[in-house]
Amino acid sequence: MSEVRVNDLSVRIGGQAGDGSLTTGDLLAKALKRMGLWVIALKDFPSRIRGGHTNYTIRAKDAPIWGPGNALDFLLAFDMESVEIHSGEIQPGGVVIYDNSRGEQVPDSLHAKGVHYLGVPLSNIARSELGLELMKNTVALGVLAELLSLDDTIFHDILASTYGRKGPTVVEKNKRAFDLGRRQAAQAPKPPYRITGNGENPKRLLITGDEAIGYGALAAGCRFLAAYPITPATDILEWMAKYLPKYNGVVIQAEDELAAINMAIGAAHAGARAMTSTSGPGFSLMTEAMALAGMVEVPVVIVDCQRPGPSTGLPTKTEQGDLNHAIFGAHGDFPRIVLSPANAEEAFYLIAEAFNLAERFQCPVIFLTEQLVAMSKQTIPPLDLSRITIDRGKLVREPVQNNEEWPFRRFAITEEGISPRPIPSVPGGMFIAKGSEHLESGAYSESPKNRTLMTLKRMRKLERAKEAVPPPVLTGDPTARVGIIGFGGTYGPILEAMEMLAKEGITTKYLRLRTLWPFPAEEIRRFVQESEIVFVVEQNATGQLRGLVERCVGPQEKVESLLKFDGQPFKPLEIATRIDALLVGPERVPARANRARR
Amino acid sequence: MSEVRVNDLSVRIGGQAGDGSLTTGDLLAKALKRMGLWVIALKDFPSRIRGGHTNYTIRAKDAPIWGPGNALDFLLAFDMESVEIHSGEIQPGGVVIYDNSRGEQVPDSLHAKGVHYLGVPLSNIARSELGLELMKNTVALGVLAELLSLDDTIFHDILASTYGRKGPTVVEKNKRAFDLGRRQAAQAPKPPYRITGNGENPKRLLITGDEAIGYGALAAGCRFLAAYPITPATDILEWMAKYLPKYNGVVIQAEDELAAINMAIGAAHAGARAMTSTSGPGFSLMTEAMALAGMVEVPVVIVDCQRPGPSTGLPTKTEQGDLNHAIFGAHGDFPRIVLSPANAEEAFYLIAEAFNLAERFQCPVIFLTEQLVAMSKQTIPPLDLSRITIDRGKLVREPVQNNEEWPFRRFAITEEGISPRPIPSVPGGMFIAKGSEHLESGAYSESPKNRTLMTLKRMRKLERAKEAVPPPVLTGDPTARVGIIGFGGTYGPILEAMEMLAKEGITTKYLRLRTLWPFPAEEIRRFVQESEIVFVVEQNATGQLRGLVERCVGPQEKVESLLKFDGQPFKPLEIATRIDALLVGPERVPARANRARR
Amino acid sequence: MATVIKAQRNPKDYEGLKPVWCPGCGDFGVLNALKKVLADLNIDPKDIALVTGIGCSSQISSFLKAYAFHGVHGRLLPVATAIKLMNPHLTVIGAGGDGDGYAIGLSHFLHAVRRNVDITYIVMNNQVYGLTKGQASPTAAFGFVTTSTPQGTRERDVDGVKLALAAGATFVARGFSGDVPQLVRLFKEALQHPGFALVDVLSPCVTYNRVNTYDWFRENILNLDEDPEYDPTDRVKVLTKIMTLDRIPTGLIFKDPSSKPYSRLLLKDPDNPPALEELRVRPELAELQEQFV
Amino acid sequence: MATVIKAQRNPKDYEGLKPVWCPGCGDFGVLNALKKVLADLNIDPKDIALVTGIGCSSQISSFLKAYAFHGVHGRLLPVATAIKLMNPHLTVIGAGGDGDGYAIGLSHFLHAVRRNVDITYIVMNNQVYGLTKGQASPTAAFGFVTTSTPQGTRERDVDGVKLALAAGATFVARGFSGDVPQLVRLFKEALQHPGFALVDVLSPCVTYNRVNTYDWFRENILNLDEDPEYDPTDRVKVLTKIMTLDRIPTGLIFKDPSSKPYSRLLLKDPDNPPALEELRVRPELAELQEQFV
Ligand SMILES: Cc1ncc(C[n+]2csc(CCOP(=O)(O)OP(=O)(O)O)c2C)c(N)n1
Ligand SMILES: Cc1ncc(C[n+]2csc(CCOP(=O)(O)OP(=O)(O)O)c2C)c(N)n1
Ligand code: SF4
Ligand code: SF4
Ligand SMILES: [Mg+2]
Ligand SMILES: [Mg+2]
Repeated sequence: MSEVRVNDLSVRIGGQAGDGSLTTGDLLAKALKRMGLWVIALKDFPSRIRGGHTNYTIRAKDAPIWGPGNALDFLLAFDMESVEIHSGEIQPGGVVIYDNSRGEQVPDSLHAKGVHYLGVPLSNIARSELGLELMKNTVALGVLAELLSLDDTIFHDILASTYGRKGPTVVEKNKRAFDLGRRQAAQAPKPPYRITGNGENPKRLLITGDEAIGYGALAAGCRFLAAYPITPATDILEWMAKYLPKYNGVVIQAEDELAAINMAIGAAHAGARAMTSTSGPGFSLMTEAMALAGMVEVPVVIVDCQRPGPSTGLPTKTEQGDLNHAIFGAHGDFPRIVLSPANAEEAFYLIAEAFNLAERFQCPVIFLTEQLVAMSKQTIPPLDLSRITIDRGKLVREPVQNNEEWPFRRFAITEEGISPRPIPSVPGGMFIAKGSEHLESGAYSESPKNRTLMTLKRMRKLERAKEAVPPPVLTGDPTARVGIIGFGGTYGPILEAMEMLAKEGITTKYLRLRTLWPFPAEEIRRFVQESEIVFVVEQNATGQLRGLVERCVGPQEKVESLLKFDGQPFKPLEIATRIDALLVGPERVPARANRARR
Repeated sequence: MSEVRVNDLSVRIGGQAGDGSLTTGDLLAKALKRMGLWVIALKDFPSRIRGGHTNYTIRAKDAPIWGPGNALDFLLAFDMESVEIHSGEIQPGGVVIYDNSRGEQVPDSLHAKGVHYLGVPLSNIARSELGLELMKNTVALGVLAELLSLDDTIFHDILASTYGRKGPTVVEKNKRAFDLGRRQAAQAPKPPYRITGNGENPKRLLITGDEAIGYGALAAGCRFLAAYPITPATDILEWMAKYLPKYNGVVIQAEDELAAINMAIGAAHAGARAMTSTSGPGFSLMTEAMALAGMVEVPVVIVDCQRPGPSTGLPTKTEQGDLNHAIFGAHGDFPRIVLSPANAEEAFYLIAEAFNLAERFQCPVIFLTEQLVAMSKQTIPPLDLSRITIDRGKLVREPVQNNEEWPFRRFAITEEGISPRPIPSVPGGMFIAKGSEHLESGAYSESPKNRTLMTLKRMRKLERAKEAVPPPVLTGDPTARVGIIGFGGTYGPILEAMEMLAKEGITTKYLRLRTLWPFPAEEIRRFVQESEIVFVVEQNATGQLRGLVERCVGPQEKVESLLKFDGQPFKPLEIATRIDALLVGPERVPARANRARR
Repeated sequence: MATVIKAQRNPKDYEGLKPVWCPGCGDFGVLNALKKVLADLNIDPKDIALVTGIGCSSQISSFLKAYAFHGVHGRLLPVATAIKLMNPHLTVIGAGGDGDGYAIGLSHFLHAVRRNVDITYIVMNNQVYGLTKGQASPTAAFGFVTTSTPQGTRERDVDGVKLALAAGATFVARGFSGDVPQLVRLFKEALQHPGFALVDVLSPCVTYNRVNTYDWFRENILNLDEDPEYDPTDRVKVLTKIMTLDRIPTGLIFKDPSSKPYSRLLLKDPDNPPALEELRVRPELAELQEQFV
Repeated sequence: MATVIKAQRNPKDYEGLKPVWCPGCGDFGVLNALKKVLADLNIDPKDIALVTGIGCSSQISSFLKAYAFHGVHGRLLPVATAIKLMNPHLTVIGAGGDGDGYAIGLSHFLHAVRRNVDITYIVMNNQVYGLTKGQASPTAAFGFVTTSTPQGTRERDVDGVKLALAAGATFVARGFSGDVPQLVRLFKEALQHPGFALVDVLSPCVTYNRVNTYDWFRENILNLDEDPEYDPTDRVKVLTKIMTLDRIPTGLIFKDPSSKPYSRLLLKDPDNPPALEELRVRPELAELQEQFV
């Protein structure tokens, strides 16, 4: 592997939490993005403040990417622990830059084949030349830029805009730090990389899923967010706290998640578009009220940014283990819709659609995403607000004519199951929003007949919703024998794995579910039927999505689980290898006979 | 239908809540039980205190019964509303006894064919002859006894024991009331019933599922219950509040269900057998802590007495709609066991087993029952405490030898996934019971490898549990073409439906699941395979059990849902008719061709 | 919106479904007083949002004509808070039981106090859980015997009034169902208070509480409204006073004249309620993308 | 059980995993004081149940050697309560953050106070949510600016001490991480109190709270322990005093000498902990069937 690698670069910055590697990483990510590359910046930080190892991986490519690469090219290590942990992931030709201010040396045992080790006294330079140890970050950036022969201008610009508000001295100091770094690395051999970008810089964004969700919700008219801080959902709360009030909206940091969801329900009942955002533990706490929303038919959007569970689990890592709960959690039967975006771009548009679906079907919509998507900064094309539409369904804002009757028949049993929804202050529309079983008026009723009809009415909405929700997306060669099913943030890794497999002559197809409930049973059935082997790729331990697939097709030998539940996102290679391993012969066909029956 | 009906009698007592019909019903139930009959007493009361129609149905038979009959034989109506509501259910030959103190008459429109209407001035007699209107209940009892030619002795005895603590005058007055009732009915024509009992009275019990759960838990060594009042689970709390303290146990009425389950977890962590009991809304609130119990491997028993949901639903009616939540609720993957008893007798033994399973597999055990089982008084054989065993699994109560190491490896990764569990105060056993991901010692760890191993360790317990949990029970003719699958309180109605079908020459078999999770997939697969048509009978709207069956066998034309979700328990006839309707020809074979594909 | 404004309303205009409470239940007093006050204040039923929890008392949302929300046990205040914020034009009333508010809902209660959200919160306090048939509530006295506490409760009773004061409440009152005219006065003042107003109402449960009866309350309450010396604006004095009383204080207990309502603090344009906004996608929002470039 | 009783323990005997708090975090003071007190009281680590919630502060359960339970956010008190009841021989300590105890856990806190369960509850109060990176906690002052409150909080701060007093607490103290000797005294007294003992500790977050720093606290606290006149046994006087102070009181604030612990009230035989019972099926229980015949 000594050929020059072009425009696919993974740089990891490792150190202790609080070391400042996040800032360095952000600067680098921005610079690469401005060069016209697609960038993703993945945080892998400990769930504590100080004294824990943290790292930040920046990956840049000349095509869209949504997850980590297969290996690292550069490691910027602020301490030896980082070298120890990550050295094994560097691929031949790559470079480890480490701080040797205190004479540190990389022990031979860690030396990986073909990797170049470059000690730079980063802290020393920062301290002695710039008087501030934290500047080692910018020095390191200079080292990197030099090794990759990157242009100064973009970096200087970014340093200026990042530190501008701290005054010109700080900017100048940082530029000097950068230049010092460059100079330090001037003598080192250049590694085999070429980073050019395509020159274009079409105003792409560098945005996290959380930010995109907040932004998309605001654009869709959300005026209320109640949430309780929790990683990896906190950034939604924080982004909206900044922007929603400017548009006469309200953000409340609730006392807990029980309050948060009940507030969102209240706001929606009042007539505003309302949302709550949380992660696993908080999502579990919202269970009772989710059922309330189902019963009183209140359109509320619940964002769950998944992290590994159960319980507190791994708060800062990624997983897709709340799928079952999103679909089956809570007592009793009621309609709900579950959506999941592939990345930040889709999150923006899909959250807007979540509000439409919630109001059209008057039920809770659960927006299921995960730490990888929620917290990674992703490069996406500029967002097009004109793609967002607003459909408020059967909302009634005008006085109800000829209606002196009370209560208004808010829960009228209609053919499609959807009933008119007046909001408080609408004349003639007064009704009882009741969480117990009720008549069309909302009045309590224990009549067995009414109970049956009302339940059917509510569930009918889901039948209708089937036609309205975003259908699965089919990618790849529709005639391929090998199929892949997945949802959410496995998108990026799966696409790249498909490319890798294609290079080995294995064509695949991929059905990505954007709607998890109502479950696209027909599409799944067809897809499985038309494949010789199907891999259900998901990030949890029990194959929750696979369980749903089996409801549609039964347990089948040709359906394979491809699971990962260690808190880390899939690497493309992991998927490709595991698929490859089950194909045999020159034709690469499913090795049915070799596989043991589950 | 004019032949004499022998020893299968359904009497309904209807009136306004607070009318005292519950007391009358209890007396009648007791009397019939003492005659040697099997009795069930079903409450159907409104979820409010006064001013709502309430009724109580007593059914007696010379064979075990666990649910309502198909029709009523007697209706004791304290008001005309009761006649209106229930008249249609009386079968020909039956009698409606109504209070005509204020000259009430049953309108012709309500007269059902072959039913006899008997007006008795119940309140008048009670007021004028006994000076207390409430005594109308006992008067009515006399009327009933006379019409059925029942013996005085048992009733007099029961009146004496029931009212004994109120003094001899009250007893005497009640006996007089009873005799007055008898006299009133002396002239009325005797309806075609013969109630004899078998003369034996083998000390059978009349007990509710809730009482049996409390009693069984106590017998199994439960020393802690924390609960928050909620119908239909409150009776567990109240029964245990009375008895647990006598055995050095503690019952706490918690401030909410979040506290209740966390308390139970604390008590179990300390080393006591501990439980919490609730219904739908409270069960939903317990979701987060259920995941905690899964993660820290605490053996806690959670009783969910189901009622119709979602949300507040119908608090006093019956349903089986929490199955999905019991199995799939909460964020993240963790092992759990879900059990469900058929009736009060099984509830007693199965709750005891729940504690063993919880401690053996160190995970939450969810005990799923329903209003029908929880609140109906059922006749069961005397309970045999010697059938209960106590198995505390890997509990460590002795000092850990040679262990100066700290923390103790409480979560040691073993082959079977189960690790030693010392309790606080055991020397050498100190560990960290951590709700985040942890090492064997309980120390926090974000290591991907450890995460994978720990998750697999926990989930392995479920593999082992598969062999330890109560397997499904097969009833009926194993070679029958028609199969029925069900769980919980549909047991009684299904058995009776099978008898009815047998009389028409249709043989059936019935697989009853006592363990819902881990799901008995193999047994289900075999059962479905060996049947030509399978009815999944359950009390919810979406076919939750059917969904689980489909995971095992896929959607199959021969699997039919038989659902009821109106808050009322199944009647045997409802099940029999719906099964019958799908069978054709003289051979009564499944009418496959006639059925539309789902 | 064209609505016919009646000159003056009367209690009948607020009549809802027929109450199913036990005859004699204290909650009737609350319902009657509330209807009277709403009529006196001439509030259009359509502009009232009545939010309740679960319990006998919470059924009031069906018995009074308004936009009613009958949610889950203990969470009425979060619902009511958000309704008010999204539409400050509405008169938002929360009503529920002592179990609802002081057991399962205690945290929300005190956090609503902290927020000083401009709603009125009525707690029908009967020392028991009525709807579930008479278990002890957190306001039941130490030793109170019920079906769930056959040996008597072993927990001290809590007092919503004291807690509210300690948490910084700006309006705290206590009424008694046996004194509807006072309730009318208290509700009226509460509804006009620009902030969170607690009215704890001693509301006997005639079915399950044989101790704290109407007569018992009559003997055990002290009506501060009748004390001309009493100054309800000095929090410390108020707290000292009610902590030392050997009787249960009723009346307007505390009122902070400088109270500022939460909805005004939070909303940029409280006069244009977000709930009534005609939603459309605003092109100018595209500018927010700049921060991500 | 045969255990070797050491003559006298020292703080090292309680050393747990290495703390991962930020250098300078107030929680170090709590940890150090706690180790010292436990040693002084010579409590065997195996007889300590340390229960924590979620937050930086709650990580203390890994840093001190004991039987540790690190549960979910806000629910440590129910867990601790039950542990104590099932084994009153244990020294049960609950410890967590201000968000854990006064936001999501507020209800459990006040209900634990009502029960007067004999455990010690330490709240490390830093006015922020440390672990989630600095949002305002309920003890943050009105106007406090954080990432979740960029315009400043619009909610009054709550004071656990006042609420506990109003709820009838029998032991209330407040310490300051900057004064470990005082913490040692307070913890010692709390651990020996036969009832629920709250110790609210002002424990600066050096990373996310740039307002309420060590210096700020030093300037804003008033140490009641230094006031010879101060009588911590008169609840009303105590409440009056702390409500009128313009500084934050620290020290032993209140103590009810007549406190009776919950475990003694509830357990028939508290000297034989249910948790240690050798379980067997008792044939005499068969007699209970009589009630159903
Ligand atoms: C989460 C949940 N837990 C328990 C219940 C059962 N429940 C219904 S009402 C009630 C308490 C009622 O007491 P209170 O709030 O004092 O109202 P009251 O009936 O006395 O007016 C309870 C526990 C419920 N509906 N939801
Ligand atoms: C149910 C739930 N909601 C939210 C969180 C996220 N979370 C972790 S710690 C914390 C707050 C920490 O603040 P505090 O209790 O004051 O402790 P500190 O970190 O300041 O010591 C939150 C909200 C969680 N773990 N669980
Ligand atoms: S049970 Fe009590 S609170 Fe409920 S309606 Fe009857 S009297 Fe009122
Ligand atoms: S973030 Fe604050 S509270 Fe958390 S460890 Fe650091 S200083 Fe302490
Ligand atoms: Mg009450
Ligand atoms: Mg804090």
